[in-house]
Amino acid sequence: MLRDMLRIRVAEEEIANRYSQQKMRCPVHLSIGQEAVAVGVSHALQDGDQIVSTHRCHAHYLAKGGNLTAMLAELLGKETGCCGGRGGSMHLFDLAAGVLLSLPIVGASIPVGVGAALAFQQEQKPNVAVIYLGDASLEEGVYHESANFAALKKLPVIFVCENNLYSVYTALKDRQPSRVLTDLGSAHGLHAVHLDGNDVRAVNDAAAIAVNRARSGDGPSFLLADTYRWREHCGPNYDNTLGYRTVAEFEHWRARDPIAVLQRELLSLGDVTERDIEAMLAGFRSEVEAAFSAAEAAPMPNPVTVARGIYA
Amino acid sequence: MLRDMLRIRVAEEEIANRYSQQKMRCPVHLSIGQEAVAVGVSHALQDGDQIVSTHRCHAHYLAKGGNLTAMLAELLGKETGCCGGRGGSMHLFDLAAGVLLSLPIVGASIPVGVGAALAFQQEQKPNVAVIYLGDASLEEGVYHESANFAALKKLPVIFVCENNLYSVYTALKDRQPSRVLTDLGSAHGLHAVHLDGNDVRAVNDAAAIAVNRARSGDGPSFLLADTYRWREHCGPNYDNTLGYRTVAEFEHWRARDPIAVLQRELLSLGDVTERDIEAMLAGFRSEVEAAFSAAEAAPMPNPVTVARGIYA
Amino acid sequence: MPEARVITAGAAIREALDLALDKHPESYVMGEGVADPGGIFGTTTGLVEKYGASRVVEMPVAENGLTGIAIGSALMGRRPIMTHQRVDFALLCLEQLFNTAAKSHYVTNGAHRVPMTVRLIIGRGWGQGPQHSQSLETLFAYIPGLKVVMPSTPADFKGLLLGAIADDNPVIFLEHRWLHYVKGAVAEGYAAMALDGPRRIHDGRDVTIVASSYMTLEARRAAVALASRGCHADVFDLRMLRPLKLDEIIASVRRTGKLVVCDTGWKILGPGAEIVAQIVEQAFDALKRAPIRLGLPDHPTPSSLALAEVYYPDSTHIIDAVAGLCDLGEGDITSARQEVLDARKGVPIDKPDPAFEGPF
Amino acid sequence: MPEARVITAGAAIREALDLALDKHPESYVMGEGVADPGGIFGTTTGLVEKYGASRVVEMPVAENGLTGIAIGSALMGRRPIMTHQRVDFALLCLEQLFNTAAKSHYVTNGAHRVPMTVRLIIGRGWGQGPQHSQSLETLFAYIPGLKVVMPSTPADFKGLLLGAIADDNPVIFLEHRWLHYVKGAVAEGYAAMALDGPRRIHDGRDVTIVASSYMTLEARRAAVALASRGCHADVFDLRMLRPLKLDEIIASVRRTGKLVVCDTGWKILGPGAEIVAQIVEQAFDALKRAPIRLGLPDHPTPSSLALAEVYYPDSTHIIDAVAGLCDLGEGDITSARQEVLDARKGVPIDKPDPAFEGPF
Ligand SMILES: Cc1ncc(C[n+]2csc(CCOP(=O)(O)OP(=O)(O)O)c2C)c(N)n1
Ligand SMILES: Cc1ncc(C[n+]2csc(CCOP(=O)(O)OP(=O)(O)O)c2C)c(N)n1
Ligand SMILES: [Mg+2]
Ligand SMILES: [Mg+2]
Repeated sequence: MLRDMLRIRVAEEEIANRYSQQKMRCPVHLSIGQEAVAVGVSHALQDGDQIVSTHRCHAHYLAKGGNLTAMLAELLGKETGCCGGRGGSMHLFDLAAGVLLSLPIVGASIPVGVGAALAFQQEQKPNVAVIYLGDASLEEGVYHESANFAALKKLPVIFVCENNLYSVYTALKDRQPSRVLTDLGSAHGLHAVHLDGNDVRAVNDAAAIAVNRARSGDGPSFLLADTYRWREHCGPNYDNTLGYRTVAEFEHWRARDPIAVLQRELLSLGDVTERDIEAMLAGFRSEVEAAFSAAEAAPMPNPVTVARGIYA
Repeated sequence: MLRDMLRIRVAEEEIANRYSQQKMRCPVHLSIGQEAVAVGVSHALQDGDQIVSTHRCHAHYLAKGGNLTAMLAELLGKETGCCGGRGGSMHLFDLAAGVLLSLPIVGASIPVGVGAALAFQQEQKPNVAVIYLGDASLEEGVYHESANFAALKKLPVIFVCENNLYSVYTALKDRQPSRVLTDLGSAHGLHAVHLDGNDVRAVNDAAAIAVNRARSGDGPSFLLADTYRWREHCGPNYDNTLGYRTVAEFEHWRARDPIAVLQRELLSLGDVTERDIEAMLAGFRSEVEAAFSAAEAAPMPNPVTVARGIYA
Repeated sequence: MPEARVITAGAAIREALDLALDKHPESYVMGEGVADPGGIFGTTTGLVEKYGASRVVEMPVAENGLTGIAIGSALMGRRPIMTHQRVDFALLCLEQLFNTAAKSHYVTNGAHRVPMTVRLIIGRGWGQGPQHSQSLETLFAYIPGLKVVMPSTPADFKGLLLGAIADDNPVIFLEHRWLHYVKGAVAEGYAAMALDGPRRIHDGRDVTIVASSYMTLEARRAAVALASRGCHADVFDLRMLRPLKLDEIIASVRRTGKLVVCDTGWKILGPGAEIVAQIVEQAFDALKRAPIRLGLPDHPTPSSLALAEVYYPDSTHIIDAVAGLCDLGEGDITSARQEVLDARKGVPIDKPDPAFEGPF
Repeated sequence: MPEARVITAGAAIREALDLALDKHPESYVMGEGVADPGGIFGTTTGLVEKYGASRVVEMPVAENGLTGIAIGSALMGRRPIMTHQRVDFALLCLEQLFNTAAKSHYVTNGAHRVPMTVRLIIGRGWGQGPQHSQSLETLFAYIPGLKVVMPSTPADFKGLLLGAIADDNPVIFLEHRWLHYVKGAVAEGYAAMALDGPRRIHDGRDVTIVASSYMTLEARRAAVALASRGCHADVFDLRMLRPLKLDEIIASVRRTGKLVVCDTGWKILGPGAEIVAQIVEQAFDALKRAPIRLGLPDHPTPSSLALAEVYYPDSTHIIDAVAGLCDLGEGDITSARQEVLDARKGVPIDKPDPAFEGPF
């Protein structure tokens, strides 16, 4: 899991580094600081399981095995992007990897994930669908409609809510009353668990239980994972100077960097060495470098194709 | 409260009796059997308080003091109807009585009621808004969006959910998972209470508490009132032969007729006599008769006015 | 050739659903009321008994979420057939239909397909009022990526519904409630129709009339009355609003030089606007007179019978429009109007026209 | 006369909101981000500090519910000004807008009023892609009971927004994101404009051009280039899509006999379709050539710059359309096209055109 988190971190930091070159001409929503959720969940999944994601989809996509070059090419608007350049960073998907889709409208992918689970149930497949959602999407009615149906039909689906405390610049407390947030899961009859979203093992343990429940026909779960977005809502920069959140809060969460937390643990256990980590990082840096080179070398989509494929 | 329930019962039974005359040419959704909720709640309200209702709005409208003749005239499509014949039975409102509106789209009036409460709060008025909703509207996302905002802003609003176990012909258990239904209120931070919706005193007591909380700035409540619709979903007839519900279930609930329950109690306490009740009934029968006559005597709207009033 | 019987469009829908469920194991029906004793005005009756609750899925009252769920299942290879009892309820699920369903194929550069049909019923009559009788076809026809079908005959109800279900795109299938009662010859067995263009339903060289859905019946009635007075209309049943194929209609206008378009919904920004605009763009020189559009006036549906009576355009309005374009004599106009009025047999405007029972 | 300064349309919006909050004690602003450091692209910055959180209401991410809440408050006499950062998000609240807001006044026979403004921002550029750059004006313009405004100049942004807020009807106020940057003379102080019809922004007798929102800038640019080549266009900024008042435009077409309509959104079923249809109906004999409509092609907005480049029509397309109608010579066409291309100074199509900074 450390590997996967490091790989995502390296990829996203490189995106941030290069963003000012203005070659990636689309909005980007980085997951830096939130990698443990995607990785912890993905490690509980199997081939054939599906995930759906949101505007902030890079980590989910990569953790599930989405093609790195196709993702970067999509950000660069290239023909070889996963959407052939048509979607941009908020539409990542990878059919081979089980990344069904990502959607930029808050809440929109939630029912789609439930629909994937319905398909599994109808086809009596042993698979599970995972829905990544942000804390703000709990405010959207469509979450509740989806949760109700998932519970009603005992669908093999897991709602993974990443509570990073903000919707853009608006704090959770300015959008939702103060009460136990997991109640929004259990009120619908979902198996609801609250966990530390920066602890990849905790995430993985909870996900494994939820996956197991889903595969055994025990129905859907709701995992509430507390975490924190380090950079600005949209774009490559830090924005703590804006004043919508305090530097103290940011530092509190950065001290709980999910990667550092795991590294410390593994180092102290002797499961990895500093050198291993350096080697991993170096490996990922060159992988990302190579992926960027490939993506940048790829052609832009041919404008004559722009009107193709409106209908199947 | 007995008076009000009897009056509503008499009015609705007369609508049912006359419906086959085909003069009321619009869908009607009768509340017969559910009168205790509307009456119990209304008796906790004051002038200036507002209610919003659904397709099944007759009882709510009458209990809050809505004009009977204007209601019947609306069902008859007359110029003197509360909507001048434009709305029909699902659009009842009475500004003087504090019936803000009724809407035929499931869930649609819920946020409107919250909006009325927001207006009270913004204007620092001591009033309360009541939202009547059916069990099915809890499935609509808009309920949840509305409840979240009401709780966030501690608005003076009460969600009164009449759980009559059905949405048209579909049972609650086929639409929602089995779990505690009031959790859908408390998960949003609403003060949630479960009560016998056929016990008008219980309704009134709970409503009084909720109203008091709302007026004192303690925020919104959710009252879940169990009750039962006697007749078909839409129209004047009984439909137990259709098989979507059992005769036993119907008889169980009819034995718990909210009016009979209260009558028995008041009779045994000596608070009313059989003769009082007969007199009330007779009075309401002639009131309803007179209202029907007035409504039937009223002119149809003039067709040349049909395009007027699209814009204020 | 399978044999044709005379059945109602409602029965034709039910038959199509039955055949589709049988033919496409990945298909399923979902909607509020699909498995209840009403069976969506009888169009789904008996299907749950035959195919079970996992193929005929009763749903919570949650249009937006369930639309997204249907879409998700479609992306996974299922073939959902969703039903809403009124078009009006679908206003709740437009985000899913317009963003997720309509765009997935295009956005993923062809990787995703959304083989989904959405049946939407247009209410009319018996005081349905402002929020239970909207037609709203423009909303759907405006969105690239959707297909929009508006059948009028029982054979089309069956064939186009089968075609919609077999289609790998999201198809909006708009059913006018009153058309459910209309009877016509419908072939037995599975035979999906192509989701193609309009069909000529009456021949003539004097004027071109384009109608869709319910208005097709009014147009046919007008055309018959006009024909016996020497004015011959080329009448088209539009059938598909998106993609909109106007070649045949344009060819007709090139012959007639005159055009009347009859929309079932509001006239302003109705499909008629697009049709007139395209015809003007492509057959300007052939037009002898200004085309005429008919549609609902610019306000909500009033509930009262007295008001509904002046809300809905009918064959008399079509006769008037044609009369103006073709300079019919007063006598012919009066008698043609009388003929179509008589056909209605005095039935109030808030009940289905018994003379439209068919078969035609 | 209050003095006019040159400010951006974004600043004009902010000024209008400030004045409206001050003028109408019952008004309040609500939206996701209205009280945050971004302040809806700067259009609400500072307002929460001035008027407090109960007049400038940050909201949960729940478009449908909050729209209904705004409507409910409006029925009670409040005057909400809602904002969504993209038109696309408003797809979630169409049920409330179309059923409750648009119909309440009519249905209650005039008893209810919904004095509500909904600001919707049309995204464009920087790879916004399929779900963050839809224009969708047809959806709103189709619905009786709504008013639909699409301003293009800073003065109109201010005046029409004040007019919309003061209006007792639900008004949809569609702001093209790129227009926020445009500068122009804007009078100080409170001065609400009537929500009336189009405005002529360029004089000419050769051809009539009707444009709305962002396309007005492209049309003006084209008209200027054409004028110096002897082809004089009568250019109208449509301003209001509903109610649609075409008298002046029809009078213009009666003089010019030629018409080009430029939509900001999709061409099929865009406002241009209705405009062409009405003009054909009312000025058929005056038309010398088939009108031409410009608008977005029939597919979603692609994200990639390479594809967006061929998606958006601009002044070159308008020049081409006019050239065809007015039989311009090849040389004039080429040089006019070159002139407008040069004006863009090679700035990529996914960034606002610096030459459109104004003031015009
Ligand atoms: C329906 C809708 N409303 C508003 C937006 C604008 N928007 C984009 S991301 C976002 C914040 C979402 O917050 P959250 O769900 O917590 O996810 P996070 O960004 O924190 O990962 C908002 C409001 C949108 N894309 N869709
Ligand atoms: C959005 C929407 N979906 C469906 C309907 C059709 N419909 C009308 S009433 C009704 C049942 C509502 O049930 P409930 O809320 O429990 O109220 P009840 O009829 O039991 O009083 C339904 C589904 C509708 N009017 N609006
Ligand atoms: Mg968040
Ligand atoms: Mg019910």
